[in-house]
Amino acid sequence: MRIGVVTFPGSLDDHDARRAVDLCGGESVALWHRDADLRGVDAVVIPGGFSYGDYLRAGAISRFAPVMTEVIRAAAGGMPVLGICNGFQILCESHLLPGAMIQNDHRTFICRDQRLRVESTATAWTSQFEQGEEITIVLKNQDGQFVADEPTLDRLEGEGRVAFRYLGENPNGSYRDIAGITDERGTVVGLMPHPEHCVETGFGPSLDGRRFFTSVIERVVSA
Amino acid sequence: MGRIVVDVMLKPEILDPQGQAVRGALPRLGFEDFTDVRQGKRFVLSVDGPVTDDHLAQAREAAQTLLSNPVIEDVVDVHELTHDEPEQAPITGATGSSGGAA
Amino acid sequence: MGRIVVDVMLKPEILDPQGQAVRGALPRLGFEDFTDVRQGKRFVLSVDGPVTDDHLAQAREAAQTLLSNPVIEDVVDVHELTHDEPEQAPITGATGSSGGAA
Amino acid sequence: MSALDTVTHAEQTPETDQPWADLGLKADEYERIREILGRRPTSAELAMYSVMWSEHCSYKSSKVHLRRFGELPDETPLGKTLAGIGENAGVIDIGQGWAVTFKVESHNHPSYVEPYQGAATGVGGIVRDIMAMGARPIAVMDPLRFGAIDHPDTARVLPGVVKGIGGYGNCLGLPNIGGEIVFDDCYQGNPLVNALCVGTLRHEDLHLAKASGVGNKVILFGAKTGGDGIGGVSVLASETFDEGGPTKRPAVQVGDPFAEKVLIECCLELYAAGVVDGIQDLGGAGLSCATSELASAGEGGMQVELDRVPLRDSTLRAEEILMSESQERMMAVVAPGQVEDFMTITDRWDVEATVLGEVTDSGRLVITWHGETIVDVPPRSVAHDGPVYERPFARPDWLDALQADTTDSLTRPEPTQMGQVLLDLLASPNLCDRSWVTDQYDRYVLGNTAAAMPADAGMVRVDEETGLGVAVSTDCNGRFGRLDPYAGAQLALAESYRNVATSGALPLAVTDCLNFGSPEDPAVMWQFERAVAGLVDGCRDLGIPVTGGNVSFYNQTGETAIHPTPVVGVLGVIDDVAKGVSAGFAAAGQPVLVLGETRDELDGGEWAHALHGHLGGVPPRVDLAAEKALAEVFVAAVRAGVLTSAHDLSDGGLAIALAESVLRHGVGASVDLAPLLQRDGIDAVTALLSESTARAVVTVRDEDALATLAGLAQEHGVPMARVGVTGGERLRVTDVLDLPVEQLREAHAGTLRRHFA
Ligand SMILES: Nc1ncnc2c1ncn2[C@@H]1O[C@H](COP(=O)(O)OP(=O)(O)O)[C@@H](O)[C@H]1O
Ligand SMILES: [Mg+2]
Repeated sequence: MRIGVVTFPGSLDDHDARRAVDLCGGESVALWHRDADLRGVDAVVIPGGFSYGDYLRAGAISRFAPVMTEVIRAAAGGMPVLGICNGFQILCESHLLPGAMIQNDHRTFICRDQRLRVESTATAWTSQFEQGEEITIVLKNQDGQFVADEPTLDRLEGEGRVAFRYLGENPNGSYRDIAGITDERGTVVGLMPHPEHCVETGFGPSLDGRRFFTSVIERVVSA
Repeated sequence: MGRIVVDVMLKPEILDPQGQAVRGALPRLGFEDFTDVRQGKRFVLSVDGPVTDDHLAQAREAAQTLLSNPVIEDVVDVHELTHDEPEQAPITGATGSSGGAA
Repeated sequence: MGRIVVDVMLKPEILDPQGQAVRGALPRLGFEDFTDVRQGKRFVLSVDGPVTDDHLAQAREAAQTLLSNPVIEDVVDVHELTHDEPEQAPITGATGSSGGAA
Repeated sequence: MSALDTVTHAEQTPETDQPWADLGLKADEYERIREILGRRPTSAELAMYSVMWSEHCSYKSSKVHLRRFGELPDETPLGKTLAGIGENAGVIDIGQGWAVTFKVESHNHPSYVEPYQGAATGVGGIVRDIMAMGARPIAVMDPLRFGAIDHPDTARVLPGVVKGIGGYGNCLGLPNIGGEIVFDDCYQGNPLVNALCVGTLRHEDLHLAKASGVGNKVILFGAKTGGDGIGGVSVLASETFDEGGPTKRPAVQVGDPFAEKVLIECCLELYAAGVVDGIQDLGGAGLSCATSELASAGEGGMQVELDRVPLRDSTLRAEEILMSESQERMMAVVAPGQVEDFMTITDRWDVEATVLGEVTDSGRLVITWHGETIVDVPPRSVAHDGPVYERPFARPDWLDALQADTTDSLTRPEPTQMGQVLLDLLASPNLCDRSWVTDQYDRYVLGNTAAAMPADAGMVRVDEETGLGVAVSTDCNGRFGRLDPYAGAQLALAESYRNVATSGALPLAVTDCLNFGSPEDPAVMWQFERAVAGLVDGCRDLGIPVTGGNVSFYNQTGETAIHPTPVVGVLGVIDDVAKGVSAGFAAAGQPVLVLGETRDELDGGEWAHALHGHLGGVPPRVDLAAEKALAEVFVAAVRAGVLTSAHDLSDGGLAIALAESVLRHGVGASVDLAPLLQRDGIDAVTALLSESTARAVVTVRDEDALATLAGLAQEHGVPMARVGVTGGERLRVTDVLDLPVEQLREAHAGTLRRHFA
C-alpha cells in the first residue's frame, strides 16, 4: 500500500504525514511538486503548511504545480486523496472540492486540540470511525474559515458530504461548523485539522488521527 | 514601463473578517460616518513599454484564473494605470489634498 | 449610499513577498509579459447618503492613521467610487470586455 | 561625492570630508580607520567600518566583560563543547553522535518601531544563525517583555509582536515550545523581543563560518538585496530613541518566511551533499559582516565583485549594498569543482545563487564595483579589531534606599484572605493564563514536541529511533535584577536550570540575552558588569558553560533604563523524552510533596509587584548547591520513573504552583502545610507567597514511589515535605483556602484576551 505525500515549496507537515503513513502500516512515497508523476501510488496525501507562503490565497499558487495536474487526473479516476489544512485549501482551489477558505473570523492563527464529530464514515479516509463519534485532532491554521454559498452548503448537507464538524466553540468561523468535506464519490476528502499530529503517544493530544490512514489502507488492500 | 491595475474584492455575500475589524476600529478613532468597510486586493502588474490591448487581455485572464478565486471573489476592475493617477505618489502628511477625486 | 475607495500599496523600497510569489507564478501559467507585480490593499468605505468633502477628508485621515502602516506603506489614492466604475459589477466569464479602461 | 570613490581616488584625495559622525563613528575611531588603511577610507570602506564597529556588531562596550565567559571551562557535564562563544552559535554534544546548537538574540528596537516585522525578522535572524552551524532548526522560543498591560502602546505593540513571531515561525514550520511574557512599566518605551532557536546536527555536519582554501568560490544565495534596514544596525540598535521618535524612521526590514523556509531546506540539502566548505548567515550589517567575518576567520583573503549581487532595487549604491540588511540571504564558500552541484540544488529549490568572488591568499578583503576597487582592507580590522571601550561603571547611589525599602512595610494577608489573594494573583498580568498568545503559535509541527506551553521547559525529540531529546527554558525576573543585578542574573540562571531539571532533563549549557539600558550611564554599566559576574560565577558553580548569546544596550527612554534583564536560556538533555515529566496533577489519590526549603522571601516577588505595586528589598537568596542537588534528584527520579508530575516554584511561589498544578488537568488537591511550616519555621501565608529558590512541587504514584523519592532526596540532601494528596475538584489548603478548580480557572483564563483580543 503506497501512499504519496506531496511536497511543495513551503509545505511543512509533509515529513509528519509520511511518518504517520508509515506508523499506520502504509509505505509513504515522497512526491515533488515539479514532477508530473505520482510514482504509481495508491493514494495521495496533500499535507499542511504554507505552500508558496500562502501568498495571494492559501493554495492558489500550488494548484498550478505539475504534480497537481496528475493528482486531479487520478482523483477523477477514483484515487483516494486527502487534503489536510493547506492541502484542503489546495483541493478547493483545484475545484476537486467545493467552497473556499478565507481568513479565520478572529484574524489570528489558532493552534489547539480540537474536538470534532465524525459526520460521515462513507469515505475512503473515514470508514474506521463510528458515525457520530467524537474525536480530538490538532487544529492549526490562519486561513481556516470554510465558506461556500447557501446552495452549495445545502447540497453538501443533503448528500451527506460533510465529513467532520467542529464541536464546542467554532474555532475559525467556518460556515455550519464544517471541518471537513468529501467529493461525490467519497474518495477525495479535505480536512482542516491535522490527523498526522495525532498518531503517536506523547506527541499529540490523541491517537485519533491513525484511523484516517488505516481506513484508506484497509480499503485499498481489500479492493 | 506601463502598469496595469487589477482590483479584486470578496463577493458581497461573503463575510469579510478584515473589513469588519476595520469597521469596528474606525469609530474608536473618532471616524463615525462609515457604515461599512470591505477590504480587497489591488495588484499592480508592470510590463515593458506601453500597455497594449494584448497586455490588458492577458491581465484580465490572469485576474480570472490566478489573481481571484471565483468562488469567493470578484474581479471588479482591470485598467491601465495612467499618469494622472497618483500611484506611488503618495498622499502624505497633513494636506492630503493631492489625493484622487476630492 | 456613497462609497469611497482607499488604495494602499507597500512603499516601493519595501520587499513585497506576496507580489513576488504572484510574479513567479504568472509565467508558469503562460503569462510571460509581466515584469513585476506588487500587491496592495483596496478598502471600500460606505457612508449613508452622498459622499461629502468631509467624508473624503475623514477617509484620508483614516487612510493615514488606521488603514495604512506609514512605516512600510503609502496611501496611493483616496477617491469617491463613481457609478461608471465597475465596483461590485464584476468582470466575469470569458468576455472580460466589460472591464475598466480597456 | 558623485564619482565612484575608489581606493585610488581615496589615495589622491586625502582631505575629503567624510560623514563619519553621521554614521555613528567617533573622531578617534575614524582616525584609527585612517591609521589601519594608511589613507582615508573610501565611502564603501567607511560604510563597512561604521556598521561593523557599531555597538550591535562590535560589542565595544560589553567586550571587556564578556571575555569573562571565556574563564568557564569549555565543557558540559557530557564533555567538551564542539563550538563555543565566537561562532554563530555554540554547539554541544548530547551523545549518540548527536549535537545541538542554540542561541537567543534580541530584536528589541525594530520591534518597537514596527512590531510585526520587527518580531518576524527577529525570528528569521536567529534561525539563520542556527542554520549557519550546519544544523537543522527544530524549535523556537520567544521571551517577551512589555510595558503596562493596560497602556495603549502595549495594545499596539503586543498583538503585532505576537502575530509577527507566529507569522514567521509558523510559516517556517518550527514549533514554538516556550517563552515568557512579562509586563512591567519599565519596558513601556522599550519592549524586549528576544528570540531563541534550537537546532540539531550530527557531529560530522558541523560547519564553521570561515572562508578557507584559495580559489574556493564565494556564493551569495537566497533573496535579492534591497534597501532594507540600511544603517539599521547602527541606528536602530545603538542609539537611544528620542522622545517623539517616529519622524526619524529608519528603513525597516520586511521578512519573507516562505523564502526562509525554502532556504532552510535548500541549505540542508547542500550540507547533505557535502558541497559547502564554509557558511555564514547575513544578518545585521549584511554583506559587510558576512564577507569580513568569513574572510577573517579563514586563513587568507577574499575578492568580491559587488556588482554581481542580485538587486531588488537597481538604484542602490555600492555602500548601500554593503550595508543592506535584506533578509533571507546566506553566503557559502564552495570548492570550484562543486559549484555546479551547488547550483543544481539551489535551482531545485528555486533559490537564486550567484558567485560573487573567491578566496585569495592576499590577506586582504578586496571588493570591486564595475572593475574598480572600492574596498581593500585587512578583514580582521573590520570584523574583530573594532574599538573596545572600558566604560566607567559605578554602583548607583539609589540602590541602598531601594534595598532598605523591604516588603516588611506591606501588610500581609490574613490566612482567611488568601483565597482572594490567590484569585487576584492568578488573574494578574504576569501570572495569568498565556494561551491567548501561545495558541497563536504552532507547537506541533515536525511531530517531535514532547512538551510545550504550559510547561516548565519545552521538550523536543531529537532522535526518532531512541527518543533522545532536549529541553529548553528561558527565564529572568528583571525586578530581582534591579534590586541586585549579580543575584538577579544568578536567579535567572537558577530558574531556567531548575525548569529544565524539573522536566527530567540534565542541564548542559547556557545561552543568554543581556538586555540593559545605556552603557554610557555608569549605573547601567555597573549593573551589566555585576550581571555578567553573576552569570559567570553561577555557571561555574553549576558546572555548565555559556555557549553564546547577545547583548542589547540602549533599552532606555530618556534617563530611565529598563530593569537589568539578563534572559537566560538553559538547555538540557534527556535519554528518552517519553520519560519526561510534566507539570500538573495527573490523577487522584497521589501524594503531594514539596522539595526544598522555604524562607521568608517576598521582596521583589509577584505578590508585592502585582498586588501592591511595590519593588524594594533584596531578592531571594541564591543557593546554587541546592539547585544542583535538586536537579540531581530530578534526573535520578525521572530515570527511576517515580514522578507523576513536577512543577518548579518561581513567580508567585507555592500558591501559584499549586493552582497551576490543579488547573492543568482539573485534578484538585487537599494540602496541609503543617509539616513544612514546622520544619522551616514560617507561617502559612509566607509559605504560600514566598519565592525562595531551589524548590518544586511534585506528585508520586504511590507509597513505594514515595519511598524511592525520599531516598533520593535524602541522598542529595534535599529537604522534602509531604503536604497533601491529589483528588477532588477543589484546591484546599487547611485553615487557609478552599476554592473550586473552576473558580481558579475563571480567574486565570480571561486576562490577556480581555486586553488584546
Ligand atoms: N511568549 C511566549 N511564547 C511561547 N510560550 C510562552 C510565552 N510566554 C509564556 N510561554 C509559556 O507559557 C508557560 C508558562 O510560562 P511561565 O509561567 O513564564 O513559565 P515558568 O514560570 O515555568 O518559566 C510556559 O510553558 C512558557 O514557556
Ligand atoms: Mg517553571
